[in-house]
Amino acid sequence: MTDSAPSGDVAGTPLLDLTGVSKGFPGVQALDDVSLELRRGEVLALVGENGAGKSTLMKLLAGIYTPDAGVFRLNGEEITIEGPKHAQELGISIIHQEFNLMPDLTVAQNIYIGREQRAAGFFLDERSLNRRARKLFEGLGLALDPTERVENLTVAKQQMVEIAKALSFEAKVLIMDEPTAALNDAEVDVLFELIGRFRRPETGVVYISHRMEELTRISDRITVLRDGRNVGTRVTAETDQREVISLMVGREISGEQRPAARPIDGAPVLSVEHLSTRSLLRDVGFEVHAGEILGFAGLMGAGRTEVARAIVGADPRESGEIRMHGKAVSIGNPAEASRHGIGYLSEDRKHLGVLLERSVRENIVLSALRDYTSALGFVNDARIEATGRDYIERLRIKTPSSAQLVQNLSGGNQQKVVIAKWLAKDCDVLIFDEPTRGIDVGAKEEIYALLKGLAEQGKAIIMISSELPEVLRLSDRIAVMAEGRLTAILDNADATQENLMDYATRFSSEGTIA
Amino acid sequence: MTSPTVTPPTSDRSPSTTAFAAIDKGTPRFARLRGSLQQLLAFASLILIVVVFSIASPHFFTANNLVSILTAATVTGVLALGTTFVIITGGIDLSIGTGMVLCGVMAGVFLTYLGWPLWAGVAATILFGGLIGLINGVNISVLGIPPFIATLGMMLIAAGLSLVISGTKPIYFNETPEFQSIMNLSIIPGIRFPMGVAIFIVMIVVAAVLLSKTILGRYTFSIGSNEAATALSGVNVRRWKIVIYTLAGLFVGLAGVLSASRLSSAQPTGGMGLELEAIAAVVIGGTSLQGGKGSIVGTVIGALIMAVLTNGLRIISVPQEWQSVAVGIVILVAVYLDMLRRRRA
Amino acid sequence: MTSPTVTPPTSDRSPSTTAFAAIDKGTPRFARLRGSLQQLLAFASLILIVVVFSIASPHFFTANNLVSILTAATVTGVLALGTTFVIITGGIDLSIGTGMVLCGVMAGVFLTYLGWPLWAGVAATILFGGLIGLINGVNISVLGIPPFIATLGMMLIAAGLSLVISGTKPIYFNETPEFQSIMNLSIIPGIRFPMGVAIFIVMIVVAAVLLSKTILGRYTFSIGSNEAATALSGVNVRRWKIVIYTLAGLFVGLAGVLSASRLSSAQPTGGMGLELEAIAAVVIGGTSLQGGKGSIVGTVIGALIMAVLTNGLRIISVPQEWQSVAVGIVILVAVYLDMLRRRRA
Amino acid sequence: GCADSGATTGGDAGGDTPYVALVSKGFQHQFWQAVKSGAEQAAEEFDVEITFEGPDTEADVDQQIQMLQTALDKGPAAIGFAALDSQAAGPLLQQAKDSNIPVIAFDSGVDSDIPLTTAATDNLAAAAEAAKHMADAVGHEGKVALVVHDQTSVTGQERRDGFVEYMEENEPDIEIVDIQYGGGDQAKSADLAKAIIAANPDLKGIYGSNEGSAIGVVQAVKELGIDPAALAVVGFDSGKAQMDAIRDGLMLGAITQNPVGIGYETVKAAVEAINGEDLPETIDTGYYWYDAANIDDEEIQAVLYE
Ligand SMILES: Nc1ncnc2c1ncn2[C@@H]1O[C@H](COP(=O)(O)OP(=O)(O)OP(=O)(O)O)[C@@H](O)[C@H]1O
Ligand SMILES: Nc1ncnc2c1ncn2[C@@H]1O[C@H](COP(=O)(O)OP(=O)(O)OP(=O)(O)O)[C@@H](O)[C@H]1O
Ligand SMILES: [Mg+2]
Ligand SMILES: [Mg+2]
Repeated sequence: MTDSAPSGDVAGTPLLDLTGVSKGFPGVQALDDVSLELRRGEVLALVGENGAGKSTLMKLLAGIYTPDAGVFRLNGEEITIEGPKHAQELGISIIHQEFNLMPDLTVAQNIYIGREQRAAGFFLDERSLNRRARKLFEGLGLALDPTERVENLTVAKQQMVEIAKALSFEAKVLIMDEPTAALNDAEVDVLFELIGRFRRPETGVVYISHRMEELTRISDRITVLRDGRNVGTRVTAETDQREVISLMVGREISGEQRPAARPIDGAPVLSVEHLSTRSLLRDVGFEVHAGEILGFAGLMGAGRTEVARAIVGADPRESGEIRMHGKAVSIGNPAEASRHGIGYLSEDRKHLGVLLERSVRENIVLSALRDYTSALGFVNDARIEATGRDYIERLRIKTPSSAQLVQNLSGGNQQKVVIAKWLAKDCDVLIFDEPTRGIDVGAKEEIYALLKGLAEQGKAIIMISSELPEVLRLSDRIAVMAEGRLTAILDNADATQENLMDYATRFSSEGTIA
Repeated sequence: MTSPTVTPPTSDRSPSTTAFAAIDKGTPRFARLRGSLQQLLAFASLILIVVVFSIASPHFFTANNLVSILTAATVTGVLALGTTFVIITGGIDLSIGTGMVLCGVMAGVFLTYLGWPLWAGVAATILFGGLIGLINGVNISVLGIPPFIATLGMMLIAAGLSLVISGTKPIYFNETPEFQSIMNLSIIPGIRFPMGVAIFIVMIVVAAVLLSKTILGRYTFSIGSNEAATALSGVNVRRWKIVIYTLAGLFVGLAGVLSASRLSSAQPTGGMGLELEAIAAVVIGGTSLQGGKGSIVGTVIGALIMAVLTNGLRIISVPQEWQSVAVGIVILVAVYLDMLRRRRA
Repeated sequence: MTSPTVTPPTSDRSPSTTAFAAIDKGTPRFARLRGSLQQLLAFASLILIVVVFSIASPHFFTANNLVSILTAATVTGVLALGTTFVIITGGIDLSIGTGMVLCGVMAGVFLTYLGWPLWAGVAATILFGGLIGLINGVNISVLGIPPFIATLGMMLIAAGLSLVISGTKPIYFNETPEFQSIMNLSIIPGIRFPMGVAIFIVMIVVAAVLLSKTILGRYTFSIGSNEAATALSGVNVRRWKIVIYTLAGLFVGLAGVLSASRLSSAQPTGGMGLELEAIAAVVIGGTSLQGGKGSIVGTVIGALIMAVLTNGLRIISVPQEWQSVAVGIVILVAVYLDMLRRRRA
Repeated sequence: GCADSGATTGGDAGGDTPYVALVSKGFQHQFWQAVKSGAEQAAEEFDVEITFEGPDTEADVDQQIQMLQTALDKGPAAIGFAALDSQAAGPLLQQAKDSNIPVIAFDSGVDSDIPLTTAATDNLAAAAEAAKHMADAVGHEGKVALVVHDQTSVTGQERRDGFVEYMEENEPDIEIVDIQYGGGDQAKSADLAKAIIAANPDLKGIYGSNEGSAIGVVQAVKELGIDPAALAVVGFDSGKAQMDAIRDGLMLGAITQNPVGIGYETVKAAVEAINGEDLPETIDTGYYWYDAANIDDEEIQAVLYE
C-alpha cells in the first residue's frame, strides 16, 4: 500500500511534514525534537507507550498547544497553527482522545456547532440542520438520530458522534486519537470502512491506537514514539507486531496464550440472582468464585456495565439478590458495596474514575483512605505517600511524582491510577469494566499479570471487556450478554470468538439460557 | 501479524445497527414528552398555589389583584429573563439588583438632569445597562475573573455609583411626567392593566425566541454544556460570553426603566437582594446553576410562583414574620417535588 | 529543557524511570513553592493595602486600630471558615447570615428565657447552628435539592423564625452578664485584645487542621473534585456532605454566639448580605466555586482584605458612597492579579 | 415562641368592624413595633381591625409600594401610610383617593395633598435638640461626629441636617469631622464608630441618629475602653440597651419620639376620617430629651419602649 502513494505533480512533497518539534510541560518534556511526515493518501499509525507524547503531538496540530520549537509544513508550505478554528480552516480535523461533546445538545447540534445552518443571519434553521446531519449519517452508514441529546448516548455512540463530526469537515488531514478505545469489534469495522472512504489521493490520516492488531488492517506505515522522541518509522507490510512493540517499549513482550483450565474451589464468593433493572436488565444470575476471573462479553449496550453498576448499588435494582460468601447482603450504594468487599472500576475514566484536579497519590488511596486514618480522623500522609510511590513503581505509572495532578497524566497512565486505587483497597470481589481501555501493549500485559495475580491471591474477579481476544485470554469462564439478558456462561475451553459473537447477538426473540 | 478481528458471523454489521435502532426510536420522543410534562407540572404547582389562596381569601382571585401580582413580578421577572441566559452558560450575575438601581439613576440623569427627550433617555438607560453587562462580560471573559467575583465587584461598584451620581437623593422625573406611563399607563380600559406588564410579556417572547431559535441561544447552551469543547469547535466563546452578559445587562437596563417609572423616581438605594430573588426564580424554573439546561418558560413560572406567594401571604394577612418562613418552605417543597418527578421520570 | 533520556532501546524501561526520577525531586517541591508563593502573593496584596493605608493615615497602623480590624473580621471570618468547606465541595451556603442571627436569638432563648447556665446555653447554641446545617445537608444530600435553593430556602426560614421566636424584640442577656465577655473580655493586659479574636484564631487553626490533616478534609476535596467518582470509589458521599454542611452550621452557631455576645443582645433582624460577604472572603482567598480547590489560609486573607479595606477607607474618611465603589474595584483588581499570576505560573 | 400576632387579624374577617391597613416603613425594628402596639391599642379602643406591615429595610421603596398595592386591593375602610418616598407612592395614593379610601400619613410627611392629616415627629427640631445637649456636654468647642442610620431617607437626612444646621448656626467652635452611615446595624455602626474614633483621637462627641446607630456607638466606646466622660454620646429613640447605657453613664442622653403615640393617633385619625369628622392638618406627636436625670419620670417612661 505504501508504494501506492500518488505519483505526479506533488508526489515529492508530503501532505504534512513536521520537523524538530518539541514541547515541554512543567516537569515533563512531552516531545523532544520529533520529526514526522504524513504522505498523501496514507494512513500513518502513531504508536507508543502511555505518555509517549502522541496526544501532545496531535494537540499541537489541532492548535490547542503551541510548540516550544519546530516547523510544520502542509503541502510543503510552512504554517503556524493559531488555534482550533484555524486548524479546521487549514483542513486539519481531529478526534480527541477525550470526548469533546456538549451533553446537553443534540447530536446534530454537536456536529455542526460553530457552523450552524442559519435561516436569516441570526436565526437557526433546525430542520435543515437535522436534514444535513441525517444525510451525513446516511453517507457514513451510521445509525444515529440527529435529534437525540448526546447525554443520553452510550460512550460508544458518543464516539460515533465525534467521528461523524470530524468527517463532516472538508478535511485533508484527519487525526484520530484512540478512536476505537470505546468501540467493540463490530463498531471498529464501521470505523475502518469510514476511514477507507475518507482516504483519497489528496488526504491523509494519522491514526493513534494501542490495539496492535488494528495496525495491520488499517495503516500503511507506523511511526513509533518513545519518551517524546521518534524512534523509528516502519512500513506496515514489512514489519511485525514484535518489532513495533520492541521499538515502543524497548524490550520484547511475550503475549501469553489462553489460560490452562484452573481448578476453582467450591463455594462462590459473589452470587447474583434474578437481577433486573427498570431500564434494561432481565433476570441476570451468575456466580464468581475465589481465584476465578469471570469475563463478560457482549455488544455495546448489552448491559454489562449496568450489571456492574446494579451490583454495587450505583443504579437502583428492580429485583434481585446479591450474596457474598453465601450470605444475602443489602447494598444500596457503592459505599456499602465497598464495605462488603466489592469494588467497581468504571469504564468512564474521566467522569467516574479519576479526580482530575487531585494528586496521583490522593487518587490511589481514595477508596482505602480509612485505612490511612487514625481513630481520631487524622490521615497519615507519610504512609499515603509511601503507598502512592509503591503503586507508581509497581504499575509503572509515568509521573514525575506522586504529587502530580492526575489531569497532567496521559490517558493510559490515568487508567493505571484508577486500577491502583482498587488494588490499594483490599476487596474480595473486583469488577473491572474495560480495564485496559487506552492502555499501551506493555502496560496491558502488566495489567493482565496483575489481574491474574489477584486471582491467584484468591480474589474473585469480574472483567468486562469489549476486546474478545482479551476476554478469551484472561477469563476462566465467560458470560455473554445480549439486550440485558445473559445468553451464555461458557468455560474458557468451550469459547471461541465465533460462538461468543453468536451468543452476543442472540436477541430476545431467541430466548435466554437456562 | 495475526488478524484477530472478529467480524460478526452474519455478513454485515446489522446486529449492532439493529440494537441501535431499537434504542433510537424510543428515547427522543419520550424525552420531549418528559420535558413538557415537567414544565406542565411546574405550572401545576403554580396553579395549586393560586387555588389555595383563592379559597383562602375572596380578595385574591380578582382581576385587580391578579394584575397586581403581574405588576409585582414584572421587574424581577425582566431581570430573571436576562439572568437565565447567564445561568445557562454556567455563570452567575450578582450585579443585576444594584445595576438596575444604577440604571434607574441614569434614567434620572438623562431625563431630568440632561433634559433629553423621553425616547432618548429610555434608550440610553437600556444601553447603559448593556454597558454594565459588557464590563462584566469583559472582566469574566477577557480578564478571566470568575463570574461570581466579577459581578460581586460590579454589584458594589454600582451600589456606590448610584449614590455618588444621584448625590444620595432620589431623582424625580418632573421634566418628563410621561415617563411614569411606561410602567403605569393602563392599556386596557376597564381594568388596570399597566403597560409595564405588557412590556414584560413582550420581553418573555423576545427572550424565548432568542434562547431557542437563534445562534445566540444555541451557543448559550453549548457554552454551559461544555465550554472547552465549544471553544475547540471553533466558536469564539469569549466573544459570545461578552454578548450574553451584555444581553443580560440590557435586560437590567430595561428593568431600571420599569422600576424607576413605576416609582416615578430614581431611588439610589436598595437593589441588594433582588439578584437572589431573580436567581431563585430562574432556578425554581428548572434552570441548572451547573449550566447547560434551562428555559424561559420555566423562569417565568418561577417568577410567578415567587410573586403569587408574596402577594397571597399578604392578602391572607399572614403575620409578616411568618411570611418569609412560608416562602422559604414553599421554595424548598416546590423544588423538591420537581426533583422527585425528575428522578422518577 | 533537554531530556536526558536517550538510552538504547534494548534495555528495559529504566530510562524513563531515571528520567522521571531526576524530575521527581524537583517538581513537588516546586509545586509546593508555587502554592505557597501564590498565597504569599495574596498575602502580599493584603500587605500592600495595609501599607497604603498606613501611609495615608497615622491612625491606621496602631495597635488599637489593628485590633478593631480583627474584631470587625471575626464574625464574618468565622462564617467564612465553615463556608470554605462547603464551597470546596462545590456547594454553597446562603443561609449563614440569617442562620447566625437565628442562633443569636436561640442563645437568648437558652440563656435568658430558659435560664440555662452559660456553658450549656453556648453549647446548645452552637449545636443549634449544627442543626441548621444538618437540615441543609439532608435537604441537599438526601432530598437532592440543589445547594443554592436549599440554603436560600433556609435563609428565608431562618430570617422569619428569628423574628417569630424573639417576638421581633431584641433579647438581652441580663441573667448571664458574663455572656458578653465571650467576645469582649480583654485577654492581654495593656492592649485591648478581645477574647473573640482569640477564639477566631483558634478556629482558624481548627479549620486548617480539619481541612488538611483529616479524612473529612480529604473527602471535602474529593467530592468537590469529582463527586460521582468519589461515590463510586466507595465513599459515602451523601453522609459526608451532610457532615460538611453540619460542620459549616457549627461555625454559624459559634458566629451567632460571638455576634450576640459582642452586642450583649440577640438582635432578631439583619444578617442578610452577610453570606455574600463571607462567600466573597472565601473566593478572594482563591477557593473556587467550582469546587475541588481552596484553603483556609486563603479564606483568612480574604476576610482580612475585606475588613482592612472597610476600616481603612473609613479611617481616611473616604465619602461613604465611594467606599463601596472602592471595595468593588479592589476586589476585582485583587482577583484579577491572582488570575494573572496563576496563568503565568 | 412568643410572637403576639393575635391583635392583627385578617382584613376580611367579619363585615361590620371597619378595617384599617397600616403600611409603615419597617416592622422589624423596635420603633415600628412600638408604633404597632400604639395602633393596636387604638384599634381595640375604637373597635376596628388593623393590619400593620412594612418593608424589610427602609431602602425597599418598591417593596413598600407593593404592600400598599396589596392593602388597597383588600378594600380597607382607611389606610395609614408612612411613605419612604411620597412621589413613588403618588399613583397609588391617587387610586386610594379615587376609591374614596381616606389616607392618614404617619411618621413623616407624605408630600401630597391626598392624606387628610399627618401624625409625626418634627425630626429637624428633635435633632437640633440633640445637638443642643451635645454642645452643652462638650463645652461648646471641639470635634464631634455623626453616625447616621441612612443617607437617603427623609428621617435620616432630617436627623442629620437638624443636628448639623444647629451646630453651624449656634456653635462656631464645634467642628463636625465626619458623618458616616451604618444602615442602623449595630455591629456595622460599632465598627465604623471605632474607625472614626481612631482617625480622630481628640474627638469629643458622637451622635447616633437612631437606636441601632446609637447602640453601635456605645458599643464602640465600650470596646475601646474610652472614658465616657471624655466622649459624649448622644442617641435617638429608646430601647433597653440605650436606656441601660444612659443609666450606666456610657451615654449622655437621647431624644425619644413618641412611637406609641404615633400609632395611636394614626388609627384614631383613621377612625375619625371614616366617620367623616374634620381632622387637623398635622398631629405633632412630640419628642423628648431624656438622660440619667429624668429617665425614670413618669412622663418619659410613658414614651420609652424596651
Ligand atoms: N497539560 C499537561 N501538563 C503537564 N504534563 C502534561 C500535560 N499534558 C501531557 N503531559 C505529559 O506529557 C506526556 C505526554 O502525554 P500525552 O498525553 O501526549 O501521551 P500519549 O502518548 O497520548 O499517552 P496515552 O497513550 O496514554 O494517551 C506525559 O508524560 C504527560 O504526563
Ligand atoms: N447515559 C445513558 N442514558 C441512557 N441510556 C444509557 C446510558 N448509558 C447506558 N445506557 C443504556 O443502557 C444500556 C446498557 O448499557 P451498558 O453501558 O450497560 O452496556 P455495556 O454492555 O456495558 O456496553 P458498553 O459499555 O460497551 O457500551 C444500553 O441500552 C444503553 O443504551
Ligand atoms: Mg493520548
Ligand atoms: Mg460498558
